[in-house]
Amino acid sequence: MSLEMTYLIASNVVIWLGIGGYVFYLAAVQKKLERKLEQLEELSHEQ
Amino acid sequence: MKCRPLALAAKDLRLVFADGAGIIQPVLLGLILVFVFSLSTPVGEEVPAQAAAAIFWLATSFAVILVFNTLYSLEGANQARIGLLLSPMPVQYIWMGKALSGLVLLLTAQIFFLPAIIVFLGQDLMVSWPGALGTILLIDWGLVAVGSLLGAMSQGHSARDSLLSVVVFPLLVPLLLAGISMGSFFLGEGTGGEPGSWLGLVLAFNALFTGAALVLFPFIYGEY
Amino acid sequence: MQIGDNQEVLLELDRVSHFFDQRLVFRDVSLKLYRGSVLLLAGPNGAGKTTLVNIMSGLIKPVHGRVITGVPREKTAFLGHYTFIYPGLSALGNLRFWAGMYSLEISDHELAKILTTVGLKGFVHESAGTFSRGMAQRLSLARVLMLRPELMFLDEPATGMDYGSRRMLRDQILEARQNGAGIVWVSHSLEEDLDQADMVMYLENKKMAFLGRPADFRMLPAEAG
Amino acid sequence: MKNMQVNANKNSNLSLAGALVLAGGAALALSQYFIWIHAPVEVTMGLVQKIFYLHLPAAWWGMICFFIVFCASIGFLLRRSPAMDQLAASAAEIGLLYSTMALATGSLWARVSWNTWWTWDPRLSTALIMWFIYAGYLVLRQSIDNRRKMRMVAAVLGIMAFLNVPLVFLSARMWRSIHPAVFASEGGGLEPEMLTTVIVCVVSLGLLTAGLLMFRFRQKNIQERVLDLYRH
Repeated sequence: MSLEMTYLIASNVVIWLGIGGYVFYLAAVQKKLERKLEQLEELSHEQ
Repeated sequence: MKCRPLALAAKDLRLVFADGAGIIQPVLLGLILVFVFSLSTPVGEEVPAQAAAAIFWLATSFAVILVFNTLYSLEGANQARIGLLLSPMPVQYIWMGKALSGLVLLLTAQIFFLPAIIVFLGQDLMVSWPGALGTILLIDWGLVAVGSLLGAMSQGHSARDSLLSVVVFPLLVPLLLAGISMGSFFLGEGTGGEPGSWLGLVLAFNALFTGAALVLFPFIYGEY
Repeated sequence: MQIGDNQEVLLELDRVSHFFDQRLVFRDVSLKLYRGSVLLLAGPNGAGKTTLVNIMSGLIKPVHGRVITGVPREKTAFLGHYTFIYPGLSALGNLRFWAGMYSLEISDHELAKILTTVGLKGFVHESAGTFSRGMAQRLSLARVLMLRPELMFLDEPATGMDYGSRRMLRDQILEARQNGAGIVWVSHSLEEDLDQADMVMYLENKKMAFLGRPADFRMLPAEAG
Repeated sequence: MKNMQVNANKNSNLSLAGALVLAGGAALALSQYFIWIHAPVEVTMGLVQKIFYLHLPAAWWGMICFFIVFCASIGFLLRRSPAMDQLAASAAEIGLLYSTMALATGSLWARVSWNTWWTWDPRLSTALIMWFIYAGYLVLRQSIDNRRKMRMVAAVLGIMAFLNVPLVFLSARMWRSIHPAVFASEGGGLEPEMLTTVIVCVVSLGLLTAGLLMFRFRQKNIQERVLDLYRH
């Protein structure tokens, strides 16, 4: 594989990793948020 | 005293100079920076004018952070900030007062930095003293305009020095580039750059951020 | 003192509501402050008394409603829990600085006289940093008196003051009322301060729970505690 | 009662954002075809020029995100609505992500083309300085505890940061004129296949940006409201 090809693939990987990482982060935050909402619902049922 | 920004600045300066620490600290830090930087050149070699100018403005930038932290913390002790906000005057007067006192403190610090550059970095060629001083004043104006605006946000905040420098330094980049470039011109390396066009950039920066500060300062300093 | 409609209104709140972000602090506060009267603001901790005073004094703009006042800022004074004192300046220096901020032409001699009134005679040139809490609050009171205010905001000014200072503070406040000032007083020792008030406003559950005369307020068993 | 409000909270918006993210992702995958197969290899710069197809959209959309921060910050100061602040914060995050990607790909490109990781090019330097400013912006948001104060300060910084862009660019360009640059100006016209590829890439990343921004914005909104509920 030529040097150019390596760098071209590397830069594609950078983009995919960047966006993928961010989407994973958002998903994790969303999961935590939903758990909190469930807890709040539980609390409001008890009242 | 009739002019309230002046009265504010006079009060700040009295307090800072009476205490001493507020001015000694930035001077000391700047001198240490210049000294440490002098170690980066091998024995017998001269420090390029551009490097000397860069270290001068770096020392000044740190001084901006320290000076405005000190100035805005003066109102911190008994919430005098609220008192100033309730006074019958435009909030922008406070920004002006702080910018003025900050300018005086900055110039005081620079009085020490200049000889330090001559001594430690071996810069003894000065093309034009009036030109150099005018340049320093002009760039300081931009520095204190931004410093006085963003320094206000650090009030009552614990990690204010480090936080402020992270936010302020990148904003000052155009001004610092201009300062370094014009500084190296006045230190005798006046070949490539044109001080004229840099001058235009500095003026544009000053005008833009002075205007922005006048509009935005009440948001930062006001009660929420 | 009688409160009637013929008296001059110094400050009026017209259905003022305030939010911190989405959170309601209080809603629909409407009241009038008359010349020469004391309005006592009371309520449990966190009811938003300080926020309300900040809105009245113009420090914060309310999210809804209006604050109407005919008193210029020069004639408005604020005496809060915080003293606004610069510890690095002398007692006189502090007064002189605040006089400058209010564009007051006032001689050092007169300032010294005001300091005497509040019992700081021997401390005119003393650094304010060495003052005790009571002395600092007296100096703060001197700043307020210096302005000859027509509208005064007092936000728990007596906190941490000794008995003598508290009595002096009360005397000065009553004298200011006599001279026609309108006074908004946030108090946390209700029993002690109720006698001095012409009107009481009780803030609870994010709204005005009571607005009226102290005598009527006493009749309500629930709130008095 | 309040819980109901949060639950009923425009969930449709969230799913629209999710759909946009998915569509953007798919489009981005499709644009890989354009990059590798449809677009021809550039004559002078060779294969590495294809980095450009991802580098350029990242840089553009990053800049647009910073512009959104600017507008939302002004909106916040005018209206004081927390939503504007949340929009600004979301846009700053995504803008920072994109400019990181643009800087990384740019650096890779520079390494092949000019045998250096970094060069003082006005655009590159501007991007880096903007990166620093917005990184500082996000750090600032994290480190001020008083939320009302933080929003105000952040809005002011969001405005100042963007006002600074032209000055940063100008100064970087003037700075370069003193130092002979390694950079030659970019080649002239694009071939039609190249142009199509650029457009496909810009549009697909744009879809993704819109989706991410909407999603993050709604998420931040709900996050803060849930936090508020816990506080009482």
